[in-house]
Amino acid sequence: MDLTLTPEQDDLERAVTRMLATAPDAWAGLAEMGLLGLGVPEADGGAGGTFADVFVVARALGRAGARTPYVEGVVGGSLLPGPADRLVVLAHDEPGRRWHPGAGVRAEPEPTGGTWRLTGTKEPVLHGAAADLLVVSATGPEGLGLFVVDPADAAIHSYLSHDRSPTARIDLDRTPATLLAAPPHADELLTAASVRAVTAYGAEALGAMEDALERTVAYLRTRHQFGVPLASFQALTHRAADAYVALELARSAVLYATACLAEDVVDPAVASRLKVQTGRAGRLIGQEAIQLHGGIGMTDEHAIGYVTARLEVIEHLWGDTGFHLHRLAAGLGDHGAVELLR
Amino acid sequence: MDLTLTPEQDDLERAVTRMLATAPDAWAGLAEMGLLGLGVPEADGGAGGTFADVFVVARALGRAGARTPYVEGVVGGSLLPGPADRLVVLAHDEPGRRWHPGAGVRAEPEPTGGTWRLTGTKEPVLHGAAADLLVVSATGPEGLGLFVVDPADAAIHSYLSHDRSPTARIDLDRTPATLLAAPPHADELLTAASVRAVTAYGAEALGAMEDALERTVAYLRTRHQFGVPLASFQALTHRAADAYVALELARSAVLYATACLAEDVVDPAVASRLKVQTGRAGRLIGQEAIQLHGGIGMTDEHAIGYVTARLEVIEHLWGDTGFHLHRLAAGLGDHGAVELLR
Amino acid sequence: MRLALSPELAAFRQELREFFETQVPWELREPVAHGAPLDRDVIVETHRILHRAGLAVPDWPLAWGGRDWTPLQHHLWAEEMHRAAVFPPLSPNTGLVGPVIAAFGTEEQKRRFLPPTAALDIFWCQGFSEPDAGSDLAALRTTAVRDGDEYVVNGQKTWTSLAHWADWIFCLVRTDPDAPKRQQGISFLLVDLATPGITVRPIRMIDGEAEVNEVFFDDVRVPADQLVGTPHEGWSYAKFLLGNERVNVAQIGATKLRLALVKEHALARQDDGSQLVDDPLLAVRIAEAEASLAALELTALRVAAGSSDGQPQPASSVLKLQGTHLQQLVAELTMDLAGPGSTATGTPSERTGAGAWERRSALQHLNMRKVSIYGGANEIQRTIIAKNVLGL
Amino acid sequence: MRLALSPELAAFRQELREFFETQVPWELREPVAHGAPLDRDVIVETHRILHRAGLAVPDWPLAWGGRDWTPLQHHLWAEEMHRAAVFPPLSPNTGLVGPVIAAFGTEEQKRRFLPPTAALDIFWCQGFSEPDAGSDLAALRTTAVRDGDEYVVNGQKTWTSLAHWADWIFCLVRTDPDAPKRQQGISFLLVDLATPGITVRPIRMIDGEAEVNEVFFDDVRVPADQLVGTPHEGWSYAKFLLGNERVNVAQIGATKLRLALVKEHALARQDDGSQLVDDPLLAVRIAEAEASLAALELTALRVAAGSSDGQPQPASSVLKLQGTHLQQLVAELTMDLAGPGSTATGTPSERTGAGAWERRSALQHLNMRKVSIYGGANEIQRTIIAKNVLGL
Repeated sequence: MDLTLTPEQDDLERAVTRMLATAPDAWAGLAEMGLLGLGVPEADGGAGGTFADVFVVARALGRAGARTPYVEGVVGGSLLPGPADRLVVLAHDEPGRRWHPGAGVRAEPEPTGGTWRLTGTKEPVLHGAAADLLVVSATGPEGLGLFVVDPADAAIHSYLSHDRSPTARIDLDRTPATLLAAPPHADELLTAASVRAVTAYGAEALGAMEDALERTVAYLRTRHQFGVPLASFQALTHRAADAYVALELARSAVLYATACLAEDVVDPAVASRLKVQTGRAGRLIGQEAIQLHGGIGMTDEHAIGYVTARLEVIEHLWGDTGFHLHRLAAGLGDHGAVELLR
Repeated sequence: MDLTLTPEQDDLERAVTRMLATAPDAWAGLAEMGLLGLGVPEADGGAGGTFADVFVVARALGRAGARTPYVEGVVGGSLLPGPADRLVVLAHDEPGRRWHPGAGVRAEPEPTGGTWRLTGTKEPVLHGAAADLLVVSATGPEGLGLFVVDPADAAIHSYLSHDRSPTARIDLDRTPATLLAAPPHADELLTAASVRAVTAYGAEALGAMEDALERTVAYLRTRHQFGVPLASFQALTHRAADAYVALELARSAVLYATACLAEDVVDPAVASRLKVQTGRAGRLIGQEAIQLHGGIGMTDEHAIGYVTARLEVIEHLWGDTGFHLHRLAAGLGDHGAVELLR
Repeated sequence: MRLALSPELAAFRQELREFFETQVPWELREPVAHGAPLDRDVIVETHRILHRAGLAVPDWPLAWGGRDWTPLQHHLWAEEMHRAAVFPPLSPNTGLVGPVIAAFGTEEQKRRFLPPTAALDIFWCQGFSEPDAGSDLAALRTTAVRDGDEYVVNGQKTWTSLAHWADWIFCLVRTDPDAPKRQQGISFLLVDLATPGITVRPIRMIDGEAEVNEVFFDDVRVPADQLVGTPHEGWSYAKFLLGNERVNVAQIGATKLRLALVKEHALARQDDGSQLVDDPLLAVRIAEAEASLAALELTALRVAAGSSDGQPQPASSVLKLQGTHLQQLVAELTMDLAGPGSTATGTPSERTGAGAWERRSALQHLNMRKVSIYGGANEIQRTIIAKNVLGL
Repeated sequence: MRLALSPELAAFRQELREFFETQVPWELREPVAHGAPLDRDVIVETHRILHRAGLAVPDWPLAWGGRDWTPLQHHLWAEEMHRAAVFPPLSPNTGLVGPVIAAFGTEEQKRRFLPPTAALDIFWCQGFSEPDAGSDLAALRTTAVRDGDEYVVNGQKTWTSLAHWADWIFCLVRTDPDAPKRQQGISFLLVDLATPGITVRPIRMIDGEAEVNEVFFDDVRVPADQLVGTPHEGWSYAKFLLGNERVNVAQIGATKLRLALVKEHALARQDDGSQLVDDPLLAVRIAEAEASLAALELTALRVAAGSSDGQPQPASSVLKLQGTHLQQLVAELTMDLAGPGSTATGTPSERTGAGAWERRSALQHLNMRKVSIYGGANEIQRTIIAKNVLGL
C-alpha cells in the first residue's frame, strides 16, 4: 500500500492552487484546465483519470475556500456519465427529514410509455441552480428510483447557505422525468454515489481543515496579548497540537478512501470511517479556529468563520457523524479486526 | 431552596474528619461516634437524622480514602431497618451481567410454610464478608423478591478489589432465606434503595474528587520541572481549572440529591442526573490526577491511584453513566424543562 | 438544607409567571421564543413594560428602583422571565453601567443617570474592548485628556454590542498615560453618542447579523462631570462590572428555553410516525445536556446564595465557562437535529417563525461561538480559576 | 497511490502468519492473548524462537541480523506478530540499545554486544529517568567520574522497566558536571547489573504488579570501554533512541488485538440471549474506536513510508499521542463492558485465563494509565508538535 500522490498529481495540485489564487472564476478556471469530468471515463465523454485526481482538485478547492459545484459534478457524473462540460447534480435531500436512504418525492408513471411525472420538494440541493441536468431520487410503485429531470421544467429557488454555497430548493409538480435507474439498482447506484460523495467532500474538508489550522497557527504566532505573542501561552499551543493530531488522522482516512476508489473498491464502511474521522476533526478544528482567533474569527470580513461553516455543511451532507457511527456499529459483527491491506 | 449544611452538620463533618485522621479503625470510630444507623428512624433502632447527615459522613470518608461498609450499611439499613450496630448488606449484582434490575439468583419456596431456599451466585458484594445479615435479590415464581439470609449459611469468598475495598462472592446453594419483600413491592424497595445508594456513593465520590484535586493542585505547586514549578505550565493549570469546574457541577448534583432525600423525595431521575455528573467528573478528575502526578501517580505507595480506582468502582455500581443516560433519555418525554424548585 | 419553596415563594413565582405570560404581549415574546434576530423595538418595549411593573432593575439599590429580594427571588424572576420568552431588561443598562453609577457615581450622577437608565430612556452600550485590547483589556489605548471642564477623547473601541441602536456609551479610557502600571490611569467615562466626532460602524458577522460595532472617537469633547467616580480608578469599576457580566453570561434561563425547544423538535412525530429521539445517540445527548444544565442551575443557585454585596466571586468564572459551554452545546445539538436541513438556510425572510427552526439552526450555532470569546474569554476564566481558586 | 498488496507481499504476509501461528507455541501466546501479567520466561523463549528464525531484529543493519525490508514489510511483520498474540522481541534490546550501539558504538562494542543483544543472551533495561528527571530528562544527576580505566557511578535511576529481570542496564550519566548546558556533559554507559554497588528495588504499582524498579548506584565501577560513542555526547544518542521509542509506543498491533477481544465479548450471546452491543452507546463506542484505530494504523503506514535513515520524524509524536490515547480508550471500554464485573477482581489466581477478562479489566485499565506518562509524557509530545511541526 502506498498513500502518496504521484509527481503528476503533485504538479496538478500546484497548478490548481495557482489558478485558484489568481483566476476570477474558479469554476471557469477548472473548466479551462480540463479538470471537469475527472474520474468519468473518456469513452463517456469525461476527462478520465482516477479518483486520486479528484482528491487533488477537491482538496485544493477546500484549501482555497472556493465555492464551486465541483464535488456535486463528480457525484452527478458518476450517476450519469457524459460530456465533461455538462453539470449533473443529484437532488436527494428533502426538507424536514434527516438524511436517510429513502425519499419522500413521489414518482408516477405516465400512461404513455417510458416517461414519468415527479411531485415533491428537494432541499437542500447544493448548486442546484447551476445544473444542466438533475438526477432526482423518488419513490415509485416499486420502490426508490433515480430519474433525470430538466431543470427548466422545475421551480428552482436559490440562495446562499451559511457557508456562502449556492444552494437550492427544487419544487416538482408533476414534473416530467425519465427513468435513470429502477429499484433495486437505484439503491446500489445511490450507495456507490454516496461513497464517492463522502470521499470527495472529505478531501475538500481536509483542505479546509489545513487552511483553518494554518491560519490559526499564523495568528497565534503574530497576534500579541499581554505583551507577548499568543504562541507563548502553552494552553493554546497544546490545543493547536491536538488539532494537528486530528488533522493527520483525518488525512489518513481520506487518503485511504481515495486509494480505495482509485482502484474501484467501493466500500461504505471505508466511507463511514472517513466520515467519523473528518466529522470529529472538522468540528474540533473549526471551533478551535474561531475560539483561538477571538472576536475577529466571528466577523464576515475574516475567512475563518466561513471555513468553519463549510465544515459544518459537509458534516451534514450524506449522513452526519452519528449516522455513520450507527452504520459502523450495525456492521461490527461482519468482521474481526479491520483489514486495511487488501 | 437552600443547599448549604447546617452549623451542626459542619461540626459533624469536622468531628468525623478529625476521627478519620487519628483513629486506627475508621469503622470502629464511626460506631463510637454513634454515626451508624444515621437516616434510620430511632423508632427502628437507628440513629435518626436526615440524609444530609449521611452525606456529611460519606463525603468525609471519601476525602479520607477510608474503606468502610458505611454506604453499604446505609443502603442495607433502608431495606431492613434495625439496630444501628447491625450491618445489613444488600447482595444484588451477579457475575457476567451488567447491572440491571432483574437477577439470576433463583428462589424456591420451601414446602413448609414461609421459608425459602436460594440458589445462585452474588458478586461483587462490597463488604459482604462483614455483614451481620444479607438482603439478597432473587427471582421466585412471581418475579423479583428480596430475601434475608444469614451469612453463616452462605459460602462467602472475600478479597480486596482494585481500590482495596473488601469485596465478596457469595455462593448460595439451597440456602435458607426468609422473604423480606415480594413482587412488585420488592421492585419499589430496590428502586428506593438505588436512589439512596447512588446519592450516598455520590457523596463519597465527591469527597474522593475533592481529595484528588487537592493533592493534584498541591503537586503542581511543589513539583519542579525544567527549573520551574509545574504550576507555571498553563496547559496544566487550565486542565486543573476544568477539573475544578467538573467538581463544582458534581457537587451541586450531589447536594441536590441529598436535599431531595432529606425531605423524603425519592426521584430516580435526580439520582440518574447525579450519576451522570459524578461519572463524567470522576473519570476526568481521576485520570487527570494520575496524569498530572506522572509516574508516582501509578505507584502503590502513593494514594492518588487508589482514589482513581475508588471512583471507578463507584462508577460501576448501581448502573454506570451509560445506563443512567439511557434511563434519562427514555424519560425525556415525561417533562418539559427540568423543575428543580419544588 | 431545604428543598421545597415556601408557600410565600411559590406564590411569588406564580405571580411573576402570570405577569410575564399575560402582561407582556406574545408579539414581543414570539421573536425570543423562536430565536429571531434582535429587534430594537422588542428590546425597548419589553423593557418598559417590565420597568413600569418594577421588574426591570430588581437588583439595584432600593432607592433607585430595586427590590429587596433574596437571591432565590432573583433567580425565580430570571427563570420565569426566560421561561415565558420575555426579552430580559437591557443588560448594559441594568447589569453594567447602572450598578457602577449606583456604587461609585456622585449623587448628581445618580440623579441624572439612574432613572433614565432604569427606564431605558437612555439606551446604553459598553465601550471596553479595542482592536489590540480584547482579553488583555488593560492594553487599551483610547485616551481622554483633560482640557478645562472637558475631556477630549481619541481612539477606537470595537465589539461594541448594539452601539448602532444606542444613545450613550460607557467607556474605559486612559486618562494617565504615565501611570506605572497599565491597570492604573484608566477612567470610566459616560459619553453621549450624539457628540460630534463619534463614528459608529457596524461589523457584519458570519451569521449575517450586525450586532456589534466599531466606535471611533476623533477629538470628542466630553463634559468632565461625566467621569464616574475617581479619575484613574476606572479599572476597579470595570472589575466590579465584569464580575456582574460573568454571572449574566451563564444565560441559564435562555439555554433552558432552547433546550425545551430541542426536546419539542426531538419528540415531535415525523410524517412517517418516527421521532428524532428514536436515534439513541441524539436522545442521550439531549438527556446529558439536561443533566448538565440542571447541575449548572443548581450551581448558580449556590453561588447566588453565597454572594455578598455584589462582590464577584471566583465561582462566577465557573458559571461563565459552563454556561457558555452549554449554550454552544445546545445550539450544536439543535443543528444536528436539523441535519441537512441546517444547510437549507433559505433566504432571511424564510428563516422566521416557529416552523423555520431548522433553517436558522446553523446560523444560530455560528452566532453562539461568540459567547466563549466575549465577556472575558474562556481562557481568561480558566486562568482566574487556576489562580484565584486553586492558587496555581 | 496503491491499495492492494503485491502478490509477493501477500505471500510474505502469509508466510509470517503461518510462522507465528505454528512455530510459536500457544503456551507462549496465550498469556499475551489474555493479558496475563508479564512473565520473564514467555519473553525470553518467544524472543529466542523469533531470533532463530531471523525475525527478532529485522530493522537492524544487515551485518548484525537485520533484514532488508521495506517499511511496509516491517509493518506486516509487526501486525502479524500482534495478531497472533506473539510477545514482541524485547524492545530495550531490539529497539533501544541495539540501534544505538549499531549507530554509535565502536567496532569492538558492536562485536561484543550486538550478537548477545539480538539473541537476548543479555536482557537489557533502560536507566534514563531519575526521581527529579522525568519529563525533564536533562535534569538527571547520576554521575560517572573517570578514574583510570573505569568510571565510578553514583546516583539513582527510577521507573526502570523490568530491571529486576535484567542482566545489564544502559544509562545516561553526567560525565561533565561543568558543561555550560544541561544537555551537554551526558554520556551513554553500559553497565552489568551484577557489578558490586548496584541495588534494584521493585516499585509496586496500583495494579499490584511490579514492572518497574528503582536502581541505586553506590560507587559502581564500570570499565571505560562500556561508554558508547563519544564521551559527553550521550544526549544526542538518547534523542535518537527516544524517537524510536515513540514509534513503538503507539502499540497499534497490541491495541488491535485488545479491540478484537472487546468485540468478541460485546458480540457474545449472554445466557438470556442478549448481546452487550444491544446497548447502542457501547456499540457506537466500539465502532468509533475501530475507526480511530484504522486511521492511526494508516498514519503509521504513512510515517513508516516517509521515514529516512531511522531519524525520528515529528510525526512520531502524533503516533505516541494517539496510540496511547487508543490504548487507554480500549482498556476503559473493556472495563465498561465488564460493568460491575470489573469491580469483582477476585484474587490474583482467579484473574487468569480467557474467562476472567472482566476480573482483569479494571486492573488493566489502571495499568494502562502509564502509557501517556512514560516514553515522553503526552504533554511533552504536544510541545514537540507545537514547536517542531507547527513552529509555535
